[in-house]
Amino acid sequence: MGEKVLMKGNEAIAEAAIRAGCMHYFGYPITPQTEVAAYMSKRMPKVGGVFLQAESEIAAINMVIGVAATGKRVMTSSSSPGISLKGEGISYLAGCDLPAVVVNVQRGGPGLGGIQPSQADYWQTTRGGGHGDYHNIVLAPASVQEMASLTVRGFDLADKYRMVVMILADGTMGQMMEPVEIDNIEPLKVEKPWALTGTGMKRKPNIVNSLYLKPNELEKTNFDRYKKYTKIAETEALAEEYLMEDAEICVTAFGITSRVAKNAIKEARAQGIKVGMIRPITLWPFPKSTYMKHADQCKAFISVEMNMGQMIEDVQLAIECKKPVTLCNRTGGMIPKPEEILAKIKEVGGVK
Amino acid sequence: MGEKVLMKGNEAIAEAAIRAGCMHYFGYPITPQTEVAAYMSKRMPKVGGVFLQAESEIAAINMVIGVAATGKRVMTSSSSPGISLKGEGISYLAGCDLPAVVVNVQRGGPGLGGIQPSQADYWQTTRGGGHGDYHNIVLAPASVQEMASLTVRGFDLADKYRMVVMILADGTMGQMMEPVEIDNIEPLKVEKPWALTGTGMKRKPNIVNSLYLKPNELEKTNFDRYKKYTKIAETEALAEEYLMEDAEICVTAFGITSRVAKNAIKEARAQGIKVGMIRPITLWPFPKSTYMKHADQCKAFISVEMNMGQMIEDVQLAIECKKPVTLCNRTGGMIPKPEEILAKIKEVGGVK
Amino acid sequence: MATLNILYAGFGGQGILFSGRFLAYEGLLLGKQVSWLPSYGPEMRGGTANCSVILSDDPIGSPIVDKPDILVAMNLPSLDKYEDAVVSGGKIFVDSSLIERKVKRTDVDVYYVPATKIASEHDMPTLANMVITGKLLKEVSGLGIDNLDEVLGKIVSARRQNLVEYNKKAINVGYTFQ
Amino acid sequence: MATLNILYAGFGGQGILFSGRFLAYEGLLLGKQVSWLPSYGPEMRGGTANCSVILSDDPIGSPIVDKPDILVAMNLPSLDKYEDAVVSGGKIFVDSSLIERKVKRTDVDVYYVPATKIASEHDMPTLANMVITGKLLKEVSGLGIDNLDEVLGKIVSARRQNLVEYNKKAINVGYTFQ
Amino acid sequence: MAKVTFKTDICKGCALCVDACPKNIIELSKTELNVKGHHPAVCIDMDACIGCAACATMCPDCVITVER
Amino acid sequence: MAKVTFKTDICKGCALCVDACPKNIIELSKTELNVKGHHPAVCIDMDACIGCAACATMCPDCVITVER
Amino acid sequence: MAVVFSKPHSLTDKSLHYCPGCTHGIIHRLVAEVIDELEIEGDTIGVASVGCSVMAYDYFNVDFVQAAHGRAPAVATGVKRSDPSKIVFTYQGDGDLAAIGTAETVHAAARRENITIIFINNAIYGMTGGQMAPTTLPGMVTQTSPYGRDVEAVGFPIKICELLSNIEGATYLERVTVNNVANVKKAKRAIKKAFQNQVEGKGFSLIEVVSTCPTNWGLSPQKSLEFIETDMLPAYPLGVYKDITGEEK
Amino acid sequence: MAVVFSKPHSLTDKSLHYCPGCTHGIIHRLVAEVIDELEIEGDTIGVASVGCSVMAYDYFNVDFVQAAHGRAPAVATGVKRSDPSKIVFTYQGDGDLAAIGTAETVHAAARRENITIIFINNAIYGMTGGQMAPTTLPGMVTQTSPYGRDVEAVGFPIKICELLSNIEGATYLERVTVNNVANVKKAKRAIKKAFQNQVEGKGFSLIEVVSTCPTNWGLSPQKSLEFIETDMLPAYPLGVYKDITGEEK
Ligand SMILES: Cc1ncc(C[n+]2csc(CCOP(=O)(O)OP(=O)(O)O)c2C)c(N)n1
Ligand SMILES: Cc1ncc(C[n+]2csc(CCOP(=O)(O)OP(=O)(O)O)c2C)c(N)n1
Ligand code: SF4
Ligand code: SF4
Ligand code: SF4
Ligand code: SF4
Ligand code: SF4
Ligand code: SF4
Ligand SMILES: [Mg+2]
Ligand SMILES: [Mg+2]
Repeated sequence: MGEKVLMKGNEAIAEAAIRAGCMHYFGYPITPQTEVAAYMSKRMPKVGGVFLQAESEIAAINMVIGVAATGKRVMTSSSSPGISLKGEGISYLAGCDLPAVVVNVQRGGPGLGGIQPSQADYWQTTRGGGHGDYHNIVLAPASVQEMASLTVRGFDLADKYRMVVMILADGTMGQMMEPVEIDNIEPLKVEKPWALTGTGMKRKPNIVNSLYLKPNELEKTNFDRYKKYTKIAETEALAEEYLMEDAEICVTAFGITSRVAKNAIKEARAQGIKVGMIRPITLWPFPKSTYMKHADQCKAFISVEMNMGQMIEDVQLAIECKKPVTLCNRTGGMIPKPEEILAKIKEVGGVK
Repeated sequence: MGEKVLMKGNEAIAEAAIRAGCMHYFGYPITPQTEVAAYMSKRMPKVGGVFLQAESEIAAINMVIGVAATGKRVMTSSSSPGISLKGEGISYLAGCDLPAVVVNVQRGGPGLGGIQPSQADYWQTTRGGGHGDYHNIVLAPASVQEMASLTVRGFDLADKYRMVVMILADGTMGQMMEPVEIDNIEPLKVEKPWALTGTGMKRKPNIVNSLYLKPNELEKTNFDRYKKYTKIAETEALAEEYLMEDAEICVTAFGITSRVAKNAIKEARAQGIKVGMIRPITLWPFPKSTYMKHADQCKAFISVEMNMGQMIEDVQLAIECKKPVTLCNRTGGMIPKPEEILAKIKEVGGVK
Repeated sequence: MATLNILYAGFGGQGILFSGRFLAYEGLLLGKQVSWLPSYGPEMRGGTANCSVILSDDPIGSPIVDKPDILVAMNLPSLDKYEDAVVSGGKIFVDSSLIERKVKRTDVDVYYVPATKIASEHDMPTLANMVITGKLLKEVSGLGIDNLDEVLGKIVSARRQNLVEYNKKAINVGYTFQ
Repeated sequence: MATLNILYAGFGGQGILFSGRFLAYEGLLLGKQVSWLPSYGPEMRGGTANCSVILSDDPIGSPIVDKPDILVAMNLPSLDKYEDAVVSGGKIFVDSSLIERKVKRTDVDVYYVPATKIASEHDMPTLANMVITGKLLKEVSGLGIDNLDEVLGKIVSARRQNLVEYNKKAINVGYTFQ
Repeated sequence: MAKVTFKTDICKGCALCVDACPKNIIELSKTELNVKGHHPAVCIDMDACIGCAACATMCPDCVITVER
Repeated sequence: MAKVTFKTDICKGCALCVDACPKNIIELSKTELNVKGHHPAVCIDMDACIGCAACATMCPDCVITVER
Repeated sequence: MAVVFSKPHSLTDKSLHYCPGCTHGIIHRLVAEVIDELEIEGDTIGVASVGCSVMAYDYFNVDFVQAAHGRAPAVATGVKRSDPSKIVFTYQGDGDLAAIGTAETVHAAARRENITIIFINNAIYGMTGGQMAPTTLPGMVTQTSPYGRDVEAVGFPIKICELLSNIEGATYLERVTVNNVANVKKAKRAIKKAFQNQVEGKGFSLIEVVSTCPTNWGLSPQKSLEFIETDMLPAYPLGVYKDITGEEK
Repeated sequence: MAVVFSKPHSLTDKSLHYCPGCTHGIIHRLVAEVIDELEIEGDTIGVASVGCSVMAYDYFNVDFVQAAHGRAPAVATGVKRSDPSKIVFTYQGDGDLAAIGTAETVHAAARRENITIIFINNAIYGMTGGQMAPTTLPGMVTQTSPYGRDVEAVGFPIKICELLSNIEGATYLERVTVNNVANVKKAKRAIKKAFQNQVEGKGFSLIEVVSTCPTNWGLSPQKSLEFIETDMLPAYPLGVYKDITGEEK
């Protein structure tokens, strides 16, 4: 493209996926992410790709498994209740070491909840959701541009590490428009000798499988997978630091809340309060070292979340409980206002 | 009963549920918990209750929702992959404030994994699984007797707080037999004016629902629910302390691993090492204060888990990272041996 | 214009989101940072709709406009709801053909435009939104009608390019409305 | 007998789990703490089966018997697998009609019982497990055959009480086998 | 003699009643706008009404009461 | 002239071949026990074999090869 | 003068949130009329599904539970098994019942669950803004079939009454519509029978109502009723697809 | 002398883990023979399901993916859509396909997904130890129907071929069995046709094979074959339930 165009976050994800070489998309309608499927349904036939509306979220994630098993790039997207239904499938993808990108444009929960933006699936996304020992790489975009660029990155990481990458967005990120530039992308080329392509009678059959009836073998695959996770934790964690050089108070937030927090921080700085922000871009691996780096310098941390306080635990663990971490939250589809965050900054900073 | 009988853990759960007044059970076969359903299918017709094998785990949890909505006690059980499929339904139960007991007799994961015992659904159970902000009360039995007694307690807690209680067991707990005494139980009587019983044209309709299109209303229900959670965290946390009076090293483990750990601790004590154990019985609420009480006294903690290290984070948070917490784990269906735990105790204790 | 926070509010079906996109593209062409955020809901037809648009010289933090510099009120409930939120010194554009009452605030500039009526009179009943937007382009410094073709070309879908002219006309009518 | 760790091992279908339950109930009646843990797997038919039984005066920690005081080996793979695990001074019971080799360990007591053969000869071919269990009851101090009726009454299902006598007979044959 | 009454406030102006009336005596008001912003249905010739309730049968919003 | 060969090691002694053989020339060995602990099928009268492959057709375990 | 037509008692006074002319409203009223006439209001428990009718609980004067998308038959099974003396019905759209809820529908029928299902076939996902449903007609343009439903690529419409008619457990299956006065009356008779069956313990009844979605069809309410006649009914013929209520049980 | 019968090439040398006399083994062999005969071994991708045949990937000499319980048709859809030139088949039990997988089965058929499904109906959940399946016969005792399947309480058997025959998308549906030599041969012809259809791009083919579970039926292998004749076939009549391969496409 080169040129900047205005796009909804949901559309940016879809377009970026196609640019990244994802020629297969399976989904099931749900607000607030329907535009992903709508966009795919228009574009895929034009580029020779496959858009298929599945009969359910469960069918969709299992179709994803099918394509991933053949070694091609594939994506599905949904919103909170639909992601819950994909839990088993995501666990299978992990157990089969299959690469795939799964998008969650979160809405308020639990249950049917509401359709307004939320970040209440943080735990679900970073701590399983599905059963068993595994991790997904979790990317949290905070702009429409990042909706695109992290989607592209997601596909590369998925292929590189043979695992699920989740894009954890929220209704606001999905619905808002911003200028976005989707470069002509060179997708990472990863050899996939394990892929199911038919033996052609030339090699032994490839098997994609997560069943190990012998527990020692299952344990070994888990141990091996965790070695990979450890490596990822060391190399792939990403965070943005904003005005952190001299910060005494560290606000931390991801996605839409990080943008609201920026407004509050600007205002606080204007009032002379030394506050900055760490914005985790990867929620798993959590960018612990970025926090640790500032644990001594800062006297307090504030975790701004659109949920009842989920990331806060990761922050506490990252700084090894060295400093107090305070929660500043709204939930159920409510978005915190800059004033609320500012008030919390002042409260924590002891400023009247 | 009064008399002790030998029962499998799975059967003890089923019998205890019936004794607790649970007259409706819905399930779907999966190893290693099939005995729950098998037992129910034999007994329910005799006691005038309902056993129904659902077409899937998803159908089962939604049948549970139906019965729970009418105010009656109801249970379902499954094992790891099946529990993943229930994620959406459990989130709905939470969002509708419905009481129910859900049993997870864990097996190795991720994916199809294996059928040997595991504790790798700790995160899934204590941190959502389903979408949105909510908690389940999570009970972790460590004997067949507790499989029974915690099931009974589970029904009472579920009714008292209008929420899901999960029994988090593992294949070993489900399959082993021990003597068990199931007293003649007086189930807690809880009024359920919210239950769907037909208006009889005498009252306004009752509505069981988790949808709130106005985010401020959804937020309010979440805030209110978290007030309840806070109260539960203060009053319902349970842990067993074993030789902790003078312990310098604290082993912590739940379920089957706590039993293996006891062997190791006995041996270590015999060798003069001051080691004890905290066994959380409620995994949510996590018995933080029990840990905190010993955080100064102990120089190190060892979390023994049959997974890749999940509870360890709760331990770290509980002691506010005051002391190192070391992981001693097996996974994928492997059970740690007492020797392995003993070796870790010695290592941590600096004993040769 | 360091940052311009604009809030469009009215009924669904009044073209609120389209006008917002128009302004956002206008900003883009002017080299601004821009963001556009709709309210979305299950009542996609009828019910209220509003749209936050921010044009700024700096990177945009929150895309949500709580305190608009500019409010475009296309029905009474919207005016009732947002009048007090407008910043002191801000501007309120009122479709006076649908809203009978006057704005109570005295610390803001108010422009009454009978946009719906004007649009009907000009035989483009669905373009009241663009009429009032025309007025906005006139009154807000830094904006203007210099690049209408380009902006409209972007936001009107390829199959409906014939609508470009209508929109231009509506904007011009609003722009010149006194 | 502070604690007795017993491991039964053999083919599926040899009644391994039943014998284990018998011993567990025996322990229960003797006022012991008891636990019983089967190996479970998808090969419910054929394949190997084993069963950990613990009888103890103290609360039982792990129900898994890694280091048996008593091993009952009902086929060769089981003897091969577990022989070395038996504690020094422990006891190994071998079904010598199915296992031809001798136990190599010299620090344990070994009892060779041609249980399968004996059972066949007594026209109860499926009860080799109880024959060898009879021998075990004889040789392990603290156990015995005093309350066979009660124990068997518990573990034989109501509809099959006729089997009680068969089992008693098998146990007795084993008990008296020299 | 028959009578139809409209709960005008909740009418959505869908005109299904208009089409249903065999007597063609229902119209959407061209002038009136109800609180929901719809032009509500009105009966323009009550005397012709035969109380057949066709209008009410087709009304999705229970706007119409018919008396006879 | 026909011949059947059994991969005795993998025979499970299910006897489906026994029933299938029109010539009744297959039996489960009463003496032999294979590594899996089963009494394997054996042909007791190879000369009578007509090579019809009924046995092999019914064998779930591909134990039997038939030549003719 | 007597009132010959007014809002049934089993409907609340809340005004419906449906789009102008959407026939969901007519069907709600029919169900309520039947509940009135059978005098079961105090004994009825409704199960709302996820779709435009998600808030059905606001409109009926009976106890209600809101079920997860597609799972209403399972929830209804729980409710009914808890108290078989209650009259339990679900109200489900075609996305809900014929896509994600296929298994729950088929198995409730197979169990001959003594419940009543009101199935609204409007050939589209209404609430989420008009995506293709399993029942979308071949060639029909929707948000996710922008070039028209291509049966070669995405398959053929699922016809629920036809499908379920081969299930032994199903008791009574009828397809009706509400596009004119006569059909509304027939629809009501069918719905009444479906509830009556439950009262009499006859088992699983499902009424498929061919309905409209003016908003997402992009047609006026009147044109939508015509579309039923011209396009929907040829694909979804009205009639009784199964009825074993006459048989010995 | 020439070899007239031996293990097909598409089967590996691993010995099957099935119980003695279980007809899963015969059906595996038939599938492999067909793959051999159609010379598609190098192009075939199998989808294993969760059931006794979960480890089918060990036995076939072709690429394989192991699907979650009930989801094999969805996984197969992904595989096939990724590369339509491959021949994709699923091998599923009755618990897998007719219970938890109902929606995936129905919708793969409705889509006329160009895949082949081998459906093993043994009227029971074999792998988990013999629970009631949707296909369990009325009165049949299983672990979860200890007093015999009571159709009043738990419903009637689901007959997959009959059910799917009303789905427009379904191309070819046949029910076969393997209880004697003649039937084995017929079963093979059906399976061959089901694969051949896919090769020719004709769409969705499903072969239901009435099979045994000696272990959980509590019958000897031979008695199990008899039980097919006496009890299973009356409930599950053999035959072609749908075949539009002759029609214009
Ligand atoms: C698990 C889940 N998936 C998807 C959705 C989103 N969703 C809400 S309504 C709906 C479709 C409803 O269509 P239909 O059942 O046909 O009802 P209609 O609106 O047409 O009456 C969907 C997919 C959801 N809420 N939950
Ligand atoms: C989600 C999930 N639910 C349940 C199971 C347990 N499970 C394994 S096999 C099986 C039944 C298989 O029966 P069937 O499909 O009839 O195959 P068969 O064993 O009879 O060949 C079940 C329920 C599982 N693995 N995953
Ligand atoms: S009752 Fe009949 S005649 Fe009267 S207005 Fe209604 S439709 Fe027309
Ligand atoms: S049918 Fe009802 S809602 Fe529609 S216009 Fe007539 S009265 Fe109004
Ligand atoms: S080939 Fe025919 S005759 Fe020969 S052994 Fe086999 S079944 Fe009998
Ligand atoms: S059919 Fe095959 S496995 Fe069975 S007995 Fe004969 S040769 Fe052995
Ligand atoms: S979207 Fe369609 S189905 Fe939903 S209320 Fe509007 S018209 Fe009715
Ligand atoms: S359990 Fe049944 S279906 Fe499974 S292998 Fe054994 S006999 Fe076959
Ligand atoms: Mg619909
Ligand atoms: Mg089966």
